[in-house]
Amino acid sequence: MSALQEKARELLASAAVQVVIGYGRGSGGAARAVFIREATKAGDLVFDGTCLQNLAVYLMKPEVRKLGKAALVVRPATLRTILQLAAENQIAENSLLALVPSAEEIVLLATFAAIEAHVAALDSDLSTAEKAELQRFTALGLDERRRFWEEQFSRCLKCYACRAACPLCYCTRCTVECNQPQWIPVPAHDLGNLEWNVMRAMHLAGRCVNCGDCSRACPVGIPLYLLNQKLVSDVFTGFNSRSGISARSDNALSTFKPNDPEDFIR
Amino acid sequence: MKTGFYPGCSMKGSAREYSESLLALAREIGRELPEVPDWNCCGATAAHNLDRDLALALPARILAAAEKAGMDEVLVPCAACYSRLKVTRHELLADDSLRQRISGLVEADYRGSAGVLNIIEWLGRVPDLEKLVKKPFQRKVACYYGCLLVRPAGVVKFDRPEDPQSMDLLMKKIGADPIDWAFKTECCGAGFSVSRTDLVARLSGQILDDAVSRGAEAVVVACPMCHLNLDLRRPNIEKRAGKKFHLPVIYITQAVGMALGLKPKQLGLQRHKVSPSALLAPASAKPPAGSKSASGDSPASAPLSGSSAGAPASTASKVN
Amino acid sequence: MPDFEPKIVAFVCNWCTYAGADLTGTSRMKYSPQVAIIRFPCTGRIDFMLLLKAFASGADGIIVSGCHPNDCHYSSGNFHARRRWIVFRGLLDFLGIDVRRVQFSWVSAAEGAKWAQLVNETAEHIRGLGPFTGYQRLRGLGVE
Amino acid sequence: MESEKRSIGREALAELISQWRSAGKRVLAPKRSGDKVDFAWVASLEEISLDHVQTVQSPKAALFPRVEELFSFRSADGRVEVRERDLGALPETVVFGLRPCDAAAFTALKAIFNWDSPDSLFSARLARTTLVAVACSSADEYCFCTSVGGGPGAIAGSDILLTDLGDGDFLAEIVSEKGRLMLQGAEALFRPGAGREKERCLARVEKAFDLEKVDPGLARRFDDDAFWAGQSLRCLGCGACAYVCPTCACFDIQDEGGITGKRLRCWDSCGFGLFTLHTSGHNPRPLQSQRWRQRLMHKFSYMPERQGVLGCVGCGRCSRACPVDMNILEHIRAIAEARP
Amino acid sequence: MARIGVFICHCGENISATVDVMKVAAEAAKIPGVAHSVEYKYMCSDPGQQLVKNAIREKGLTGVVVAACSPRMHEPTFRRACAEAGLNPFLCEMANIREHCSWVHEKGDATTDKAIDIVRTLVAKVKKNKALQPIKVPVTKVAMVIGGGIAGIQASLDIANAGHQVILVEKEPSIGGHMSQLSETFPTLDCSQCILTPRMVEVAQHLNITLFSYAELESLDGFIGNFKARIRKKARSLDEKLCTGCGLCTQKCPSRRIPSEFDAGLGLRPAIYVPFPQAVPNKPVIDREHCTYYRTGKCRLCEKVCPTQAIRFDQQDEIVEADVGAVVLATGFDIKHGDFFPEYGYGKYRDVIDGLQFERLASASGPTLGEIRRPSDGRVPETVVFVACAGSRDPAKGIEYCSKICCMYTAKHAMLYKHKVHHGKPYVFYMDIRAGGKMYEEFVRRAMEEDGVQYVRGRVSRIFERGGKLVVKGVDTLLAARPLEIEADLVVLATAGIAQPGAEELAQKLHVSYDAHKFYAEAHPKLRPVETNTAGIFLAGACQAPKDIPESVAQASGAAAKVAALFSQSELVREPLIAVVDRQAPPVYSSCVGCFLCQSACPYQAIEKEEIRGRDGQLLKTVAKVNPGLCQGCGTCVAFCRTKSIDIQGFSHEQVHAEVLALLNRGERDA
Repeated sequence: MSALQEKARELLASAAVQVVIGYGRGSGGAARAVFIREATKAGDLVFDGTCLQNLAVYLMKPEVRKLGKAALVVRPATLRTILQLAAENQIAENSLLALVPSAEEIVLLATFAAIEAHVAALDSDLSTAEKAELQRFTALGLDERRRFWEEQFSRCLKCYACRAACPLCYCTRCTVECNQPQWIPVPAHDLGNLEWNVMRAMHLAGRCVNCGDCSRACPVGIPLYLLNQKLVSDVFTGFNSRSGISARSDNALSTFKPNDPEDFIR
Repeated sequence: MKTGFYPGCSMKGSAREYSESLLALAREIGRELPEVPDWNCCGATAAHNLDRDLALALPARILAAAEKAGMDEVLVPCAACYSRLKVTRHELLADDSLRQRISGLVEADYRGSAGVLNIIEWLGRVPDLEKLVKKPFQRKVACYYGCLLVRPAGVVKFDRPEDPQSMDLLMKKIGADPIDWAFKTECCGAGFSVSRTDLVARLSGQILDDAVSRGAEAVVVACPMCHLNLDLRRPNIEKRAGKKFHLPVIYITQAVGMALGLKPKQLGLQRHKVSPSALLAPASAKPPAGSKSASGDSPASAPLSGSSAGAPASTASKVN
Repeated sequence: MPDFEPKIVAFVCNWCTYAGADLTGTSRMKYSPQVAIIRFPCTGRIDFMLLLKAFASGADGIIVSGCHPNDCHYSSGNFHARRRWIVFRGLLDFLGIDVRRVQFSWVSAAEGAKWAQLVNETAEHIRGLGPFTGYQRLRGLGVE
Repeated sequence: MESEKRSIGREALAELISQWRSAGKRVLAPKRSGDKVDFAWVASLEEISLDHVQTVQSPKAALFPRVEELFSFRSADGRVEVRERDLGALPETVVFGLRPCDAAAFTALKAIFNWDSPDSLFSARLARTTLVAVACSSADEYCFCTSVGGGPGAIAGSDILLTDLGDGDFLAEIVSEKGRLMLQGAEALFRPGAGREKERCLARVEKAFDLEKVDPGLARRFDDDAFWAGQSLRCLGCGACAYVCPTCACFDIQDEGGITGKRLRCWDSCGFGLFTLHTSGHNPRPLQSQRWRQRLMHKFSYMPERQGVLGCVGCGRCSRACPVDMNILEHIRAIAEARP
Repeated sequence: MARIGVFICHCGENISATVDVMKVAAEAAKIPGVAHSVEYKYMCSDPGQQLVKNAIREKGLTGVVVAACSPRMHEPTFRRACAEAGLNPFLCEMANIREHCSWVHEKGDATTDKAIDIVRTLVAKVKKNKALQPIKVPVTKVAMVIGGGIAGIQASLDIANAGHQVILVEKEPSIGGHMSQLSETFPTLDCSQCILTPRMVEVAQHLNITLFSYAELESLDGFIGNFKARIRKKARSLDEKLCTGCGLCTQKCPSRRIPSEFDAGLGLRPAIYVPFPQAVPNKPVIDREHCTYYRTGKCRLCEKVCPTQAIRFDQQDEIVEADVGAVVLATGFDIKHGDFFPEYGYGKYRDVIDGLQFERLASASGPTLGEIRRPSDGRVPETVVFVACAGSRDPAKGIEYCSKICCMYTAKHAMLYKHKVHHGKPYVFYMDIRAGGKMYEEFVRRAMEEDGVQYVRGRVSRIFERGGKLVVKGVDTLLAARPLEIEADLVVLATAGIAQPGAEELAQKLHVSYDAHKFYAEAHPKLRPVETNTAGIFLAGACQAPKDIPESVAQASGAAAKVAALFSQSELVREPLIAVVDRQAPPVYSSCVGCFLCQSACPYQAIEKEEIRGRDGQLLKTVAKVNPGLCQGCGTCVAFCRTKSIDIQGFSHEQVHAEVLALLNRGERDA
């Protein structure tokens, strides 16, 4: 019984939480989300390299919320997601506990302030590898980039797995489902796919915490993380603002500074 | 935090005692002051009247050398050098293209990382100076700041330009009693010392006259040029004023040095025109001869009710 | 492409640039008829998706203009707009869409001459870039 | 009746494909890019991948494309003029390298598109399409074709079924009339073949559950909400499973354009939250558990009942594509094995 | 199906000169939904407007597009015409084919085509227009005036005389402000008490004015016409109804040596005091900081001597709630104090005083009963130096503006000194004399010529005390910049006029913007000087910038006029071009997901949170709601909302989307 399972059993037994959302054995040798509601089942919890999904997405699902107070097994990106959701008034502080699984002993974060302190100690910036790939991509010529994305978006099915997997895409009626006026074409033709992907990236600007779940969820493997990481780095270099580090921060795009750069404006 | 030391021409020449007392003091309090390697003239007041590039290049070269030697800041005891280095750093940090051009002129990459420190700031940093005092310097002193130490206020940003208090505070720490007088930053005649000594005699005379009239036993300065006019030009002053001023003029480093028990020889006290020997004798209780204590602003009983003017609500005072 | 006449749509704010364009009219200054104006209460009201719709509907170039900073009738609409433009331009360029086809500017109610000059220069600039085939070609693709 | 057996070598196969291309036929076949293999329009055998277990998407796009124009229209002076699709102009298509389960899936699609009023566009495409399948030489834990009436070497649905004999040759079983027609066109490329060792070259796929028990299991579980909620708690309601599934055929109709425009048909999925939203705001299936139940009920209960054909061919694509690992095999087995 | 009328104007020949109006009318008729398309020479003329009205009635039009000049010119005209014909005015739009087309392009097909494009754009927009009703917001016809100085008094009286209720809130125990501290006032030298006290009494006795003295604004919520104010009545430790103002307590109070704020620190007052004899209300207040009872628990002498037992030691602050429709800010100014001028010895030498203190010396009710005497030794000063611009017009001291009134009151001070000390020698150090008001220049000229005030044009560099005298070192720039020293007995500094100490906190309570010096910001410096950017809040007096009494009174009457205009209608009518958040039937209630990122995008704090509860009271959703009173219709939130849940009437998503598609489609190209 690992430290994680022991802590889960203890939380469930003492009814401190009604459900522990963690990772369990899945098919194909990988882990998947699991919802433990009885203390005896705590043994199902695992934590290894295959536990990648950002479980904060389940905090936004009505069926999961109905289960009551949840303890969530978190990775750094999950914590940033919780803070961003808090900043957008979507989750209440007393509705969750964060279980940070580490080798020695489990860290339990019960308040947003504790989470903020924990996240502040981590590096929330893009990794050097991510920055390098972004740099390599932006160095390509304009036409080269256009052809790359046209080919990628031509394969998009508009199955919206990227939207479903993203914890910050919690809007019950997304702009895509708005038909008066029909902002984004419903069919998955090339123009519709381009407009959908531009809209998705823009609506995550200043909000995305770079957890990578959208790219993992895409059945046809479109590198969506490139779009989001581009905007994460633009928002940071342009406005020195980073999402997911405070439960009270304003969104970078709904605020401004009088001296924002405007060299491109005549 | 590595602090360098820029002596400049006067500390090696007419103000040798300022340098001796400074280095003695530094040794006493265990602070080493490495000189800026291969330092050159700071251009003083002459440079910026003749050629702006020259006025900026000279200090830039000094500061670049200091930065190359890994110094985080440079102590500049002489007020004129301090003013030139401070103005140069201010202007070059404000205009990057100018900084690059001047760096090119002096063939050294000047970054602007090293700060510029004056003697009062340096002394102010000595932790609990009071504890190091062996022989409290119990004298009534007139702290004289001169001009370049506090002006131009926008650039120098040191103490209050019109009514500075930092030297007074330091003097209180070593047991002295700084008088409240109005000539702290009045002009001493500065560069006219040679060409218009008559002006220096009048201006410096007024300063000394006010200090004496307020019972000062010594004038404390932090600038070689002030010292030169108030001390070396004393004969001209006294000839013009028609009376003697038995008022010695010493450097702040010498005053602090004496309080810390250093010997006069170490502080170069023998080099002054007006001998400071009176200060070496044990502090006599009676105020020195030749000066009546002015009414000053001690709150004598005033027929008029009301407290000190200006502040509406403050301590109560007698009403008629 | 000298003989190609570009189609350019201008999204402008009512209080400054629209009034500036009115002044261009009352001063009888001439500018290219290839630019037509759509009125918004403020640049803060201009949604980035409208720019996509314009390109999708065949526009070759877009002008987006409003009040100078601190002139905004609603005090901060243009500041918010500017920040969105910064992010949106970055994204378009990243996707290989030529951001030179979108000209942002501040034109006050008194700058009639600047509006005429802006329109003429933008029209000339877009004429140089030629029709926006890269985008319009997408319209038919992906339909069996 | 027994299908004719032939054998064909790799070079002959390449020649056969280039013959199709030069005859103006489109060829849809699996193509590898990066770590994923997916159907794409190919020009020659080299582009085709044969060493994969299964493609990401199914080949249904050949007959039921992602986006399809039904007709175009133009309105002028108050009248609207409609221009129908010229069905004759539809291209001849060969779907090559699909698996036996995919071939079987087209039978299910045919059943849906001809359920009450036959879909002329779908039927026209089907008439012009030939299915040249390749039997499975390898499988993974997601495959369960044998549990739903199929098999790694099943011939049902294919026009020609090739089996890689491992020695560079392929056994070719000519299954349908279209298969024979294609054979006549290229008789020289084929050599007589016995096909004795076909079983040896096929993958092993154990039977995972008893199909007969599934329908009653579903009926028993139908209103056990806790059961469905438990199963679907992980599901996020995206459309990936429906879009990669060879037998899912739900579609949406969209008119695009103003004065002139087109009516387009495009894929839709019952997994979407708003799939069943009424204009009144009422949604008969508001919960994800109900939508998940609908997916299983439709494939394993409603289709067999109404169209006489199972809605699932056990290809495992939905489980492989699911972002949260909703494994349909696991869930169906749980339903089949549940106590009565 | 829409039935839209299109009316193409020739505008004489301003349009028809370069645009083929016939073709435009013909092309417009072909647009689906257009039921009537005509052209006419002068659409804005009466016959032109009649064309529109008749077409609406005869053809039952559901929308009108007038293709003519800029909507900024005649949109109101045509919308009124439509309203008269029974069509909702917001179903009428203007297509600008003059300023934006015919005037700026050469004659030719391209120009006509562009005109057709513009008409098609606006027709597409009108199809999506909705009938809108003007927003009616109720107006509470009660005004709150904050600040009881001359500006606040004047504003209160004007509003009250216009027949409306006024609540006057004054921070000090009595109204009167700085003016009550003055001796005489320029340029007429009439005594401030004589012209001010009657107005103060008028305020106290006015039936429409409720005076809250010794009270401050605690908070203000709501919006124009519907403010909810909470006023903190500070405890006077006294029952105002019982107290007759006899003053016995103030005479008997033993602790009497407290510097009087009213006398600017020169005089003293007891712990229970009335600021000045003519105070309104003439009721004392206990200064709890200096009262022996509050410090030690003993004494209570005032309670014993009070004939009507009015003293209430246990009295607490009281919060009074009031609904008000408009607020006038008249909180006045202050002058710079403290060690602001160490080089002048201000705050160090007792005989270096500021202008307000000189006023108290010169005032008959002052500590010296009007005699000019030195605060240090009480002697009558032989030589007085007045220093103008002490802090004003001095960027190094951080105050670069001119305080406007000091030149005048310095001349007055010098004149008063000469009238009281005939042999006295007054000097005034000045840079430029600013005497721009009526009879102002003559007043200063009189001080110079008749009263022999010695004006020295130059700055004072330093003042220091020597031999019982104050040596003023300055320069006379008109006499070859000769430095000079004057040995003065008294120095009066005309220190800078600055904002009230609490100005910033008050501004934040009212969401009113202020400048770098904490003076309140007017809506427009030239055209809207008495309004602020916050609707319903007006400005009067020196709180907006230093100004003299005539200007403060004029501004007060201006602000009162604005309030009276606001209260003239029973309801506030506003253009309905504001944002609205989506609302739907249960169980969805709204597409808004309550992220509230729009709140920080709104410059007018017009977006509020609305809790949606089920019948059992359980909270279902918290969604955004726009306050129609505050929203000005900028649309910043609309373009920002991710779920398109908030839309703006008049420029809705459907309207602008239709415009973009219509402008570019020209019909023949498929989308």
